[in-house]
Amino acid sequence: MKFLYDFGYLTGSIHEWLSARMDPPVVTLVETIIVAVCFMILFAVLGLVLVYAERKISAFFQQRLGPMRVGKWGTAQTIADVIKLLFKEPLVNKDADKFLFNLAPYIIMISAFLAIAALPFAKGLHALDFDIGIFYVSAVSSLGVIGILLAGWSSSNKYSLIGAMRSGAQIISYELSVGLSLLTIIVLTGSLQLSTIVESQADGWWIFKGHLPAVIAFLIFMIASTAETNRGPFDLAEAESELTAGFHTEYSGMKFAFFFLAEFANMFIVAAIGATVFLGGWMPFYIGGFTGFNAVMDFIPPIFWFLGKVAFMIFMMMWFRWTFPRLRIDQLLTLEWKYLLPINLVNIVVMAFIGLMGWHF
Amino acid sequence: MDNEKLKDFILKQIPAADFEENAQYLLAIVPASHIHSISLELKNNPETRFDYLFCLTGVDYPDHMQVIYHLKSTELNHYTVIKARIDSREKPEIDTVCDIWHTAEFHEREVYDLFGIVFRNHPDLRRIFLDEEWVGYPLRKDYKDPYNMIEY
Amino acid sequence: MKEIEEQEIQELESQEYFINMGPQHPSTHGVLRLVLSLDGEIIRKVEPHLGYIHRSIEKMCEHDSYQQIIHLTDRMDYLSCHMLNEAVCLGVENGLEVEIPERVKVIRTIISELTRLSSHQLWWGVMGMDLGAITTFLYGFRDREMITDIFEETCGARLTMSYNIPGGLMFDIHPNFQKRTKDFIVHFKKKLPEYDKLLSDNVIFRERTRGIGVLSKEDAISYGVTGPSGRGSGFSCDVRKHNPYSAYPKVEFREILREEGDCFARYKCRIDEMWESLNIIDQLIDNIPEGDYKVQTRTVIKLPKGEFYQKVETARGEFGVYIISDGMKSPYRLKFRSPGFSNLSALDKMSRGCKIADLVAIMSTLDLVIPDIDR
Amino acid sequence: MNGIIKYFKDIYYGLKSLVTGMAVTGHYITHPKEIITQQYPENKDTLKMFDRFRGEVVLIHDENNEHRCTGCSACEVACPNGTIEIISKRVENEEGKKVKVIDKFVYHLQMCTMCNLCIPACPTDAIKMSQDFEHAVFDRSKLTKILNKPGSKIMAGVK
Repeated sequence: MKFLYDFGYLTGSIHEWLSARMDPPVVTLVETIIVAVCFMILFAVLGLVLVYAERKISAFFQQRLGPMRVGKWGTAQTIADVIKLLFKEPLVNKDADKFLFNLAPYIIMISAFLAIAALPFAKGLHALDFDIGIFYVSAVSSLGVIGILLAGWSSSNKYSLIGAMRSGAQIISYELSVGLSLLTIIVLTGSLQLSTIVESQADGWWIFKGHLPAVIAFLIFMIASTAETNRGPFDLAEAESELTAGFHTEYSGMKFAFFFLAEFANMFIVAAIGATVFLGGWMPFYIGGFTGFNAVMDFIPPIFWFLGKVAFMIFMMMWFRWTFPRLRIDQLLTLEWKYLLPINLVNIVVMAFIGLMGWHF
Repeated sequence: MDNEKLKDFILKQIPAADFEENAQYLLAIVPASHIHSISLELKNNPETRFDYLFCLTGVDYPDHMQVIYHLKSTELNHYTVIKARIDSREKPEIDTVCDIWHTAEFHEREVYDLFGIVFRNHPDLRRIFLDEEWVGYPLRKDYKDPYNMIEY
Repeated sequence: MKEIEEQEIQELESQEYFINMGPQHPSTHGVLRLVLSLDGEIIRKVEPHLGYIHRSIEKMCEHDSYQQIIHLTDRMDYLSCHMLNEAVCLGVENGLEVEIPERVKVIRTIISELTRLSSHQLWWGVMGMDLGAITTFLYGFRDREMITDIFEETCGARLTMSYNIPGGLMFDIHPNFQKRTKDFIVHFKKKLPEYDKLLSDNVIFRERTRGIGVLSKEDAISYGVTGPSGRGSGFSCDVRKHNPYSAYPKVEFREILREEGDCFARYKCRIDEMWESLNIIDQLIDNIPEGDYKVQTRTVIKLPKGEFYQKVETARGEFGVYIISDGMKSPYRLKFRSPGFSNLSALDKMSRGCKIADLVAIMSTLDLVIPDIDR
Repeated sequence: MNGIIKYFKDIYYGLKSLVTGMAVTGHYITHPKEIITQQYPENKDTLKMFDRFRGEVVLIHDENNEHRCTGCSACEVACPNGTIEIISKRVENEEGKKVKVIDKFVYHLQMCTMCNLCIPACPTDAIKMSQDFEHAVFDRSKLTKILNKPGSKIMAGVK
């Protein structure tokens, strides 16, 4: 069970085992394939778990039971749905630009894959550890909008086009807020490397160490990242009651499932970034002076700390989604440019001052 | 204004008006050609102020057609019913009142659709419920549809 | 050079395009088709196309006896079916000049108000859903469920009740009726503040509805916009006050009027109307007089020659039944003046210059029921 | 200055209203006892419809396979949709008189609107509304039912 606390043992032993049998380039290739397969499995599992979670959580918010038929407590419902989607006819609109139409779901999926590669899941479980990690993640995760724009543009459907344009305006503006709120913490860490950011929180999470500005930055991050994933009160690109299904109106079968899956994957990614930067990644929760309590916290493996924090963030996003009405496009932009951005800029200055004076813990 | 005064008022405008007795509201039957002028007068005259047209419908009688206007004044709180008599059943035509009461726009389209009464000067006189290709006017008494209607 | 630029600008500005909203669209609540002329997301013109569920009920009524007409009215505005039944019955009773017992009047009023409540609950849920808050839909239905249970027990059906017959009621009230209704009032008085917390006070909701789709009082009267939609514009049009029927003269209630005429005013009118409905039921539920639940009418009802106009206040506005009788067993002509039809005609006026998202909000606050419009 | 105060007031009240809304939904997720879902096919045994619920028209038969329908067609006349069709025949009774009895009481469920006009119209209380509501079938023709059971006859004394 040692590897649960440090995945370095596991990855190291695999590396040694492979190195003993193959040439170094082949080892790298095999390791790459192993990592890729792992991420694909992760993606599939994420999709299944998060879709089920969303259904159940939304059901409990709404005093329902949610899926109950397929499997115990409806646990196999998502699998049944995947099978259904696989068997569905992939319809393509007659006037659609076929190449772009088919390309769009893959672009969204690829952007999600790219982003998920750089996330630190636990100690030693980290596929790519750049020195520009956080910059990379926030850059790639916004590539998805190209997929949305392509989907909307190529479907030759006016609803799709409106949805895509809305989504473009939305993601470009909210990208700023996400970046700036992350920057607020980076002012204190002094590093863009995700592993360093996590290590810097060994004695306390930034949301606690950074005083009020960190809390404000966290709130803004929550709002902006919800908007960036096209969810909750910011689902203007889909806007079921206005644009039927927005940019993916014309998609069916597995291609639709890709959009659906990408939404949940993106949700996982932004939640993971938020957990890493604000909530200490896989670091346990410590209270200074309570040695016994801290030891118990240490006992919980880091991977569970990480997943727990991500689950908390995702739950909050679901809570938003199942409570609030949707914003209108001009209000969405007003919220960003008149409220979030100015507050964010002031917040950074305050945080920089705190960092300069060394007032943070 | 009570019914007697209203009666005098309408008679002053249209001496040819007929009145039906013992009805719920004051019921005036006027020739179709007068409908726009009397409507304008009823709406704008400070004594009547019929600003609310709450029902507009047509009726098909064997020898003539009627368009019936139910009017209320929201300020003075009195009612009247104006029935415009159209003598021709083959080519029924009447002036529109939708410049006076906006609600008439939809109601007149409905009457046109189901009775075939043409409203002159209506801004957008098309069928409202049925297809443009529909033949006949279903609410007329002589309308026959062997497929959809069961004769009793 | 400059001329060319100006020409280009003009060409760019005049790019209008059309969108078919419906007949299958999540927020047209049925089969309403709107053809929108859009400039970007801004609406230039809305043109409703009707008739997708036109069933020619008026023509059918010309062949049916007066008892048989009633079940057809259920199918028009199915959410306020009891009021429509009542309208026809009152019209026929007017024509027959029968005096109906007090008990019938009181029961009719209570059930009318329950129907109004259930209609407004559904509207509230759907309104939230149109604006993107899906949870409200379930909460609205949760509270509506209790009312439909009351209906099922007393009237025998949950939606299309046909509880009225000319001269009274189909059955007497069920022994559990009063208890269940009181339970419901207690339950709903607790839940109604939740509606405010979840939607009315929400900052996003307020931003979405305030100042949107403004309809002035003059326009409301001219377009014949009645019910809560008209009263949101300050048009005092409550038939229960102006032409009281059944037990309404005996009860005390406020006519909810607001001046703003925007979506929020219409929304608030309905929410306040729910409180008033609870208030009316509160006054009546313990005071149902003893007596017969119907007066015997002839099996074949023949109205005297003449015409009868009966208005009632449904959940959507003023509903009128205009019966022209020639003394036979079926009416010579029967016209239903449906509130939705007139309310819809003002949609174009209200939504010009708004965005697509606003159009959805405006339509929700008009509370359209398409069978009521198409008939 | 006022503008700045208003700006922060807007944010404060906005956030407050959002938190109030979340408190409502939060209440329900923490109180799973208030769930109102009825799991329909599973609760079939305990599910009881109200006595007055109008499911479909049935002809009441007693244990001797006898009904009370005289074939007077009052229900057929009362029905607005032509749902009920009564096909009667003339047979000789024990006294040798020819009397009218029903041959087939045809009920078109697909046309029935459950308006309940036929039940009070019946002079002999032969029909009633049953509480059965599961009417779905795979073939439309199965909706046309013959309500009198084969071999049934009219109860003695019913005129």
